[in-house]
Amino acid sequence: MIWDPALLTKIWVTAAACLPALCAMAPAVSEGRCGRNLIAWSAAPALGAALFLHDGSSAVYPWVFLHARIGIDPTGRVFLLFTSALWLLSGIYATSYLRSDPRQGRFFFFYGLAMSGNLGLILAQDMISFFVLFALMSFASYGLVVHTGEPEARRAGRVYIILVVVGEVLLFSGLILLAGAGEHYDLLHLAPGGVSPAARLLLITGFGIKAGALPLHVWLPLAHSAAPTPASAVLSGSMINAGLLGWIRFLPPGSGPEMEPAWGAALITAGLAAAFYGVLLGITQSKPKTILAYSSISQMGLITSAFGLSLFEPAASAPAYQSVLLYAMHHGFAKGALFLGVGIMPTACGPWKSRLAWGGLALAALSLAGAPFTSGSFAKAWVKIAAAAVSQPASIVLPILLSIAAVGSTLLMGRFFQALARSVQVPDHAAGKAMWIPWMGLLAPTLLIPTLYPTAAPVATFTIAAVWPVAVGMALLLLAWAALRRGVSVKMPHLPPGDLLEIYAAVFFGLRRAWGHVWVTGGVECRFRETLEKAFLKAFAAGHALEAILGNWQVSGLLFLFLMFVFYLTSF
Amino acid sequence: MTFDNALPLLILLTSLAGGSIIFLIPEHRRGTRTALNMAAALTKLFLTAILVWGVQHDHVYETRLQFLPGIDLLLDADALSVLLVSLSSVLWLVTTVYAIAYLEHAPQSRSRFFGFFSLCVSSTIGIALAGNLVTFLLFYEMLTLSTYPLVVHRGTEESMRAGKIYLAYTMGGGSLFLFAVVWLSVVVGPLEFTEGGMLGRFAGQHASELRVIFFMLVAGLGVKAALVPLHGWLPRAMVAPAPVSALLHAVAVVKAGAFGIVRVIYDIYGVRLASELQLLQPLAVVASFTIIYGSLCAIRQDNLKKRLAYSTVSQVSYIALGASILGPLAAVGGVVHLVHQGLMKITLFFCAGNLAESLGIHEISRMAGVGRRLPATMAAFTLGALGMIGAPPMAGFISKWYIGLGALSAGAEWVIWVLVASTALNAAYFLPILHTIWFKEPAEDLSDKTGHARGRLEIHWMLLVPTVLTALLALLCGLLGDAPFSPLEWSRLIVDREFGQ
Amino acid sequence: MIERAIGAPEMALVVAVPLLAACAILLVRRRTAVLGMVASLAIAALAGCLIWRIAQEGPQRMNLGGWSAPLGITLYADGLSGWMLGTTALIALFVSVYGSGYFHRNQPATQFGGTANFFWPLWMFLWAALNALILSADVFNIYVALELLGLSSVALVTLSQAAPAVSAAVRYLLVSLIGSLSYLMGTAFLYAGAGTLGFKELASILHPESFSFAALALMSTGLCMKSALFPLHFWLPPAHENAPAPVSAALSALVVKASFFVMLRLWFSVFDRVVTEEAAMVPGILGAAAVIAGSVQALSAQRLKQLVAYSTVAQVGYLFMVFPLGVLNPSSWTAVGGALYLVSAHACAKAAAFMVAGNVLRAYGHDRIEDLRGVVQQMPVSMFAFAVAGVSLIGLPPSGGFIAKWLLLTAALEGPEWGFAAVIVAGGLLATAYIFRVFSRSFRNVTDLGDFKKIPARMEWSALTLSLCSMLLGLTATHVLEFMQAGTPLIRVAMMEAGP
Amino acid sequence: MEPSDLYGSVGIALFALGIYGATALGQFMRQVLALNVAGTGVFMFLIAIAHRAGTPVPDPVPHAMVLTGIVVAVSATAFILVLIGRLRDLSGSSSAQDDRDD
Repeated sequence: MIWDPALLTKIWVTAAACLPALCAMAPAVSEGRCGRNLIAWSAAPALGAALFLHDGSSAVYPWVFLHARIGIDPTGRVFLLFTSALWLLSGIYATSYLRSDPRQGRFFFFYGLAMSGNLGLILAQDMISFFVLFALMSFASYGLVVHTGEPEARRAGRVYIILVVVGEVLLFSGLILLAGAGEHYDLLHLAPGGVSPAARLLLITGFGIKAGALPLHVWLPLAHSAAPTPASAVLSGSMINAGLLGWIRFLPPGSGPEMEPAWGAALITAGLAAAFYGVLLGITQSKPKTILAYSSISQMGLITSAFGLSLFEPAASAPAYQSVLLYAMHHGFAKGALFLGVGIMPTACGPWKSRLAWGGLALAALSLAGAPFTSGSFAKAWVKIAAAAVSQPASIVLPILLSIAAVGSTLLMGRFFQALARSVQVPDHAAGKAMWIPWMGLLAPTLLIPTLYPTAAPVATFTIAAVWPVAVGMALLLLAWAALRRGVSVKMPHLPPGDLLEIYAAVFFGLRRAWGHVWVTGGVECRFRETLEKAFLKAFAAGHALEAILGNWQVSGLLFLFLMFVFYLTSF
Repeated sequence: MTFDNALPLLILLTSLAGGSIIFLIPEHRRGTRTALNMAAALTKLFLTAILVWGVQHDHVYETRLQFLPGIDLLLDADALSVLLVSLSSVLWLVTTVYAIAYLEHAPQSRSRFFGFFSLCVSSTIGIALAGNLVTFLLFYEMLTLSTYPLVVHRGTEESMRAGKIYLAYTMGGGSLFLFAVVWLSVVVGPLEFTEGGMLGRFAGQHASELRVIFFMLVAGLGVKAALVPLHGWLPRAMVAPAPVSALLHAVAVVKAGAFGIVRVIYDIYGVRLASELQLLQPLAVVASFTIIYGSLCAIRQDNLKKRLAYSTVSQVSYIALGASILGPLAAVGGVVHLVHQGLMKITLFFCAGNLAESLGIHEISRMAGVGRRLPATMAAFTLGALGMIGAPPMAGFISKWYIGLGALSAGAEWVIWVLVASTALNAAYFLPILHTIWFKEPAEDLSDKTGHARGRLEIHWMLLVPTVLTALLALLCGLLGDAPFSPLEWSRLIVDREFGQ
Repeated sequence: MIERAIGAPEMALVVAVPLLAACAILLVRRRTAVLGMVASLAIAALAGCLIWRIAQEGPQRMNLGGWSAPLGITLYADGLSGWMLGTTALIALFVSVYGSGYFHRNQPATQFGGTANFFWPLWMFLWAALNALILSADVFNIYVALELLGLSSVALVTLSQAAPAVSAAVRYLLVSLIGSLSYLMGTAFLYAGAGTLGFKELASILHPESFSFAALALMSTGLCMKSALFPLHFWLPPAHENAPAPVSAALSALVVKASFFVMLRLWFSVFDRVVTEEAAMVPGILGAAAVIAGSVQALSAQRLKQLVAYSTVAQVGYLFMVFPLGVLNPSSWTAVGGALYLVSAHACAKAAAFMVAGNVLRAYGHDRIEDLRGVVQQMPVSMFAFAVAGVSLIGLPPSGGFIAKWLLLTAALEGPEWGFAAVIVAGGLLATAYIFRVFSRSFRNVTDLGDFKKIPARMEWSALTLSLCSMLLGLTATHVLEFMQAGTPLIRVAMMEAGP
Repeated sequence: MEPSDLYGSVGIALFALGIYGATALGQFMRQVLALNVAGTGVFMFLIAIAHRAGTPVPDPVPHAMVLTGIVVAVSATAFILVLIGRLRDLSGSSSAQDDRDD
């Protein structure tokens, strides 16, 4: 029968993954508003799937790729939920944000493709599909990054695509090593122990690029700030988490015997480093979106260390894993809200709207900083629980470090507001509801998650431990503000966005110049051919001389007689 | 002679006879020529379909003609030959359609062109169906000759030079190959291709001779397969008209070489003997070097077709690489790349042709913003380029994936790093083109130069359809990798038979 | 003079008919072309019958006038001679067709108008001489045939009455006289030593003695000179170059081969016991040298006919490699078969090539290779013929040249003679180079083509047909090689078969 | 030694002399004459070997050969003389070297 639920599920799951890509073709066929709305809304099936489909509902396509399987599992559901929501809302936001842009058709084309990749890779349940869709997402986002065509956008695009390719090849080799000789690509039943160190390193690095892990984060500040606001939102809110999902999928959090303490420790350290590094460099930045990008680096750092905890010790594994999921979701929403808010600002004309805008941003910022009753506080609380669960001395040190990081993110948010206030000019045009509603939609979860999210309830967030970092941060901000009012001017060292990138670029161009010097093959080939031709000419000349001699009667006559003798003599 | 015995010959003759007749068609009879071309191509396609079905069901197709005492002219369709046969008959049809429109305004004789064009394809088919090394040699040399007039078709100074160099290389390789073949047949007698290798029974005998002969054979074939340092002719041969380059790089010459290498390794020496004699390692090294070197050269080219040509140099060696790694998985990768590379590269050359034909653009630096002028063509180009990079889900990814797996299972991890490097390099010379096409503002006016644009279409449909079609095929090969009769499935079948599993 | 034919009457007829035809044409002096064509067809038909008979009944022997050797003349036809006869007939037939166009009286180039009447009789004499030479069963008849051959070919060369042609003719005649004189001296030695001249008798009598050595040396040297083996080739290029095209075709394709054929006969079925490996190396090494030197000369030739002529020098070199390959190898049949195959393949190809050269010369008034731009556009048939002929000359499959090369290579690699194998391959490469020198000019597209005179279609098509024949030879090898062995002409092969 | 041997060896000597002359002498006329000398040498040798010890009747075969040879030699000489004459008319040269066509 046609309403066979299994079939329905199959169609639904498939639609969740493929619909955006199909809709993306619409603008190519017909320029027009409906096509773009279609793309924006094509995330809806995925959202629906995340909300209503039960675990284990999947669809298998033996012909596609190498026996593709997509479906829903607990982890995937969480990611799918906030990712699809983010794509949906930013999409709607984009329809009005870009409505006066002549090239919006192109934007939505890539938007749709990237969305398809992102949602699909969450649903993917075999390596190949995951890898394929991950690549689709990465390559398609290039179109989003360079959309404006400004010089810095093009530079950002170049850096971005280079790192994408690097990531691709790292993942490719990592996957090969992982898959090994046996052609078995199942993701969900991957034996954690069965991952060789080389493969592990390759995979961590490859996905780390996407997750903005140090020191491969350089693309992130450029790309996120250069892209149009809605694109930045999805880049920073959901695609960045695709890297995280990659880690979770391919290096499943250990259970019992297969803990990876060494890797866990490494990840924790790297994560914390990134958390502080992001804050420090972010503060030196002056463009709001760049600051947000750095904050993403720092937040992802925290998530990374949480993920590290999940590999670190059995006791911490479960709560750490919870915290990772929760934190990813929280960060996705908050960061999306912040980015969209930046886009909202110039349209906030009139006292009410502007108050609303500032208020909303403040909420998102507080949530990111981890203020009480916000999603941020819950996420951080879970991380701390996990951190406390590990053995001494880590259980002492980690919470403190995390709190300090929280202080840092508070300060960073302050810096963000300052920069935003500076950059905002007089609101020119009134934006339609189409931009405000999705923004609100993103803000909501920062308050709703604590009440709705199942595992959030038991955590007490209004504790000293939870509150003091934010408070301290606020206090520091107030002091700084006061100082500034007093006319104390602090010389902020200005670092170019993408800090380390400068070094990399220098090295790269140096190498290329060196290579250009040693490049001589063409010359060699030419010389070879010349010598060959010379040799030929010599041979011809010799041939002519010989021919002239042989043409002489006496010579040939003597040769005739000589030949006769040779025949005679050789006969004996 | 039953139908089964006649079928290979028929497939060969459809293009051979067609070509010979086309020579006689007077220049102005365009309709007749087109009709004949299409009829021949379609017939071949149909017969090939029968062949594919039959080989799948273990029919034996074998045409034997007496050639020399003790040596037969043997046409024999096994799984491997079917792969190349079907590729070339499909691409022949497509390329013919393309060429008909492409040469519409050309001053040179079209009858001559299409005559030699079909001869070229016939010899490829012959190479594919050859059942022993002598037959292979026969068609291999025939290919060299029938391609020369195509390379020099334009009759310009440059193309003449290209033709000269092409001949110098290929004839040199050919005579080396001939020498090796005669020597081998003197040493071991008739050289029929047998799955699993016909030299198996000579394991342990004349080892040193067999080694030398192997390298002579591979060197002879390597010229056509453009193994560095025998690749010099390929980048120059791209002065030929676009359809020719397309065919040259996709099926005809280059593939003949690669296919020959596969044949020699699997059906003459057999992987086991070859690895016993330690012949595969050096070949793998050369192939890897070629892969890297070709890409490095490609980066420096501004002429689009030159860059594509160097990328061919690099890509074709994947086949040799896959074949020279012991183990079924890598073999699958190498064999399937025969088809994948063909589809992707022919797409790219079609696009280059459209670009040159409609806008007169040959340099990459002038391609800014052409994506807006030729969206469909450039979309096809993008697909092809991504495939070459090996970005999933394009066909190229599948090949690399299997070669990588095979290398791992054969314990040759270094090959993976070669793949990684080449992927990065491919990206380095293809992605900038894509950026130029799509995201740069056009520098010059991109109005139609030759009046190829027809109404709503960006360019004559006979130029557009083949381009898009091959691009889609390249996409499907990756997208539906596991579908029955997909190149991947077929390569698995081949390899199963070669490795006797 | 034939009263009673023992054996096949065709054997006598293939010699007699052309002679009679020659005399008839000389007397009639009108409609020479028609007569010539009729005669050619008749002779070709007779040759065909004879070949058929050999294939059916084996070797044929007949004593003219019932007189048996030594005083009578004996004709003998086995596989070898049958094959040579067939090749001659094929080439000669198409040379006649071509000549009927070339020497047509209403051809623009009038200097040939007058001499057309002399072409046909001389041509018939030549053909008769060839057939006689091929069929003779004793060394002295071969001398007579050689002389007849030389005289008629020289006369034919002089048909184009330009100074270079005549001086080339004189040189050619001197050479052929020297050659045949030393051959005659060798014959005298043989008779002095062995007291007989018939092949069969000699083969059984001859042993390594000084007189047979002397005879071998004299005869071989003479024959090497006549077949222009390097370094005694100096006379060939001018002669073949300056002769009228059909004549050059006949000379290059058949006359040169005739003396080679005689030498083959002598070495493998008369002097078999006498020849030593060292002696066999001499023509082999000279042949190898010829392949290289001739090709290099062809590479730097200025004019098309010159190029083709030098290519003959090179190809003759291949032929002479058969002596070491055949003598040193236990199974000499591979080598000899290869050589004979090359004889016919090269005959077809070379005749076609010279015809094409003649066409170009006739159409453009010159055959400077440098100025052959765009010829492909104007004379597609001729250039296609040249291409196909070229394929056979290079020795690419599936041409007759390839089969020959394959057999020679096999023989070379079976034995210890690696050097020859290398030379054979290198020769192929050089041949490619000089053949495609022509195409790299003629494929060039030019808008302003020089003044171009239309030429009779048959001149183009006969060239094409011959070149296609050379290609066809590539597919009939098995049967041909089988046919050649009729009557096991090679003594050592015969002995091997007789032995255990 | 018998006279026939003498004739024979003289014949051989003449032949060698003639061949040498025909090849070594620069001018066509001289070469033709030298060839005739060589021919005569061959004929002498043939006549000498026709002598059969013990019987007055000589062997007819060499005689037949000599006769044929003489016929050939005469006609060839006549022909070549005509050619040389024609050549002189055409280019006024009679030597072998100077008209090598380039």
